[in-house]
Amino acid sequence: MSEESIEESLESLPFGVAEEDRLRALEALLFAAEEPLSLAEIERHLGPQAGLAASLRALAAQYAGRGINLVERGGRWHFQTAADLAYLLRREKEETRKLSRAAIETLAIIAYHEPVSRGEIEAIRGVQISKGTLDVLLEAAWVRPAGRRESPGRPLLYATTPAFLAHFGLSSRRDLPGIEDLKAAGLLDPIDDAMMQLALESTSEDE
Amino acid sequence: MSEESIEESLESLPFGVAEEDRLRALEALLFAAEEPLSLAEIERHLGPQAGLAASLRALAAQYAGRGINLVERGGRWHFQTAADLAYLLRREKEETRKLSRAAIETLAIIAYHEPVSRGEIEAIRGVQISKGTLDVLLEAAWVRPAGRRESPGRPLLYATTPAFLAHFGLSSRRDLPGIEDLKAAGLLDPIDDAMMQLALESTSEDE
Amino acid sequence: MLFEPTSETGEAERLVIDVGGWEGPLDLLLTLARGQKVDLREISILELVDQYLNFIRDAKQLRLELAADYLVMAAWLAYLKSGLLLPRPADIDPDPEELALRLQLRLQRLDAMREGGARLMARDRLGRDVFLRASPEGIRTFRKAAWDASLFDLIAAYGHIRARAEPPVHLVRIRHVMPLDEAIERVGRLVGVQIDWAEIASFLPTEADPAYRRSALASSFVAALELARTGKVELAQDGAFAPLMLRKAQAHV
Repeated sequence: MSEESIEESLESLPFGVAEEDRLRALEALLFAAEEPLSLAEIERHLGPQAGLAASLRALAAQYAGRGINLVERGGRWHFQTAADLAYLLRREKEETRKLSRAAIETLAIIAYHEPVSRGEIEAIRGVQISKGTLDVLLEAAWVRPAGRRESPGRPLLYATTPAFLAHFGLSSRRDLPGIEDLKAAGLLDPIDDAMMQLALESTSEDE
Repeated sequence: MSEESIEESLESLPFGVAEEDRLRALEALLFAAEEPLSLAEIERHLGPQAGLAASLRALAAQYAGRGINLVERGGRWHFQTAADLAYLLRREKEETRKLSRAAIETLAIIAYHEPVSRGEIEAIRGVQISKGTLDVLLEAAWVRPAGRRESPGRPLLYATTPAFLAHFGLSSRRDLPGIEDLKAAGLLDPIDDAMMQLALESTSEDE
Repeated sequence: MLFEPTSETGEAERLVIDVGGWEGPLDLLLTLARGQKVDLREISILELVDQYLNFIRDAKQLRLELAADYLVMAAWLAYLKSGLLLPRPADIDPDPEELALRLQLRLQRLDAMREGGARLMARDRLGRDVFLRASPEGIRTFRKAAWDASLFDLIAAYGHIRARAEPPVHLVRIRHVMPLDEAIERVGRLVGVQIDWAEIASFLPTEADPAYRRSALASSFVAALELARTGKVELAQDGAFAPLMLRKAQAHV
């Protein structure tokens, strides 16, 4: 998207306009948006905004406790219904797809260790992963390829996406359940070679 | 976000439940709904509600003046962005782009020869013109269809528009310099070929 | 059945998975370790090894076909056990205690990821517990092209088309010249009425057009030479670039 759009947007929300007006504009924009919006995307529509993050937090505070909440997920903001009202809304919503145990574990490993290679995932799980497992996660757009590791074989790395954070209600990876404790216990340390070795000794029908 | 689950007592928001909870439920329901909801549809989700219409009006009052409004249309309720903010959601962004050489030549031929058919334009240019070239001129509103020629095939004719005259600062087509003027200005000299190439071909992805 | 079978089960381990629902030997080890009902950090590796080896033995007695990696793990664990139990030189590498610790860490890590996955799945998930608007209007930016073209561009383009469309015609201008025949006739005639020497310039027409005068001079000069050759005129010149003089041929005495 081109960036040279800023001139005329200033006229809409010039500096010094009442904060209330800005909150109204943010409300409308986030309400109508099809995707969660980053600060940059908001500014593309409203023009440069000083103190935008603070305004968003203020707006989120106004909605706290209401039936609709404003939340930040991976730097992007969106409205969603309050979690405690799920039972009212769920009945007509389709059931979310059930993930296989392998997919859930693989997703957790990627989320807690990212970026991580397939070999490392297999080392942690002690079993080869089938192609389908990663495909499911890629298709759900929760996981993305994230470059290659500069090591022998240059393995492809995987990491999570903003959609992953949004789906699981995480503002950032720091919100992953128990991540600080695991880090402190050394359980998120890089997978060492000995461990990889052990994993590679297992048979493979997958590759 | 982890208010675990729900007091089952809220199940269908019976009588006596705090009005605030009902408003929260209505908010969430109307926010997540695919379509505007009638009172009957709301009750299908929330259970029978005494004074539902009054609650909806109360909720609408809370949202009055905000960026999102709750409105009733034909007995159905829905949230929508405030009318005065519509311009934020649908904005036009002007992007200056250089007209392709094919487009400017086609425009010139139409201006000098109008009304003129596509076949005639091609005959004069000595090159076929792509559909996109005419589309660009039509979209820019410089050219309009101007009937058909009563000849075999009844080809569509093109002519220029008042917007064309306005853009190029002409009061009428008669203001266009004639062939003799062009000659005097050296614009018919074949020597200019290379220069024209430079001047016009900088943006010719058109053909 | 403890867990759903997954797509990862190869044909060879199918029976094992179907019986126990384990995904590989590490998964089996973790399940056995959990059975010790202590924190994984407190686990008895020796006991775990025995449990695993017993499981494999039982499975074999039941004629369950075990995937090769279960057997590889069994062999590795048997080696680990002997290393842990038997007296050994101090500098043996790798140190069995360290190997045991590593195994323990692996189990902890797998357990942590399993736990993390479960906790992720239990969160308020979008589309299951919390909902977005079903059909947001969307925010749009329409790009309207403001075409950049000047009147000069326009007329220059037209000039260019015309220049291209009309093939260049090379016209040779008809120049005003004095042909040689005419010069011979004229010089012969004029010399006839001339008694004395006269400069060639005096035979030229008086027209103003310098180009024509130049042409006439050239033609007259050639005419004079021709007339001299045929004995009709005499030529004289005092020196190089001096005026060329001519007169009617005199009767030779």
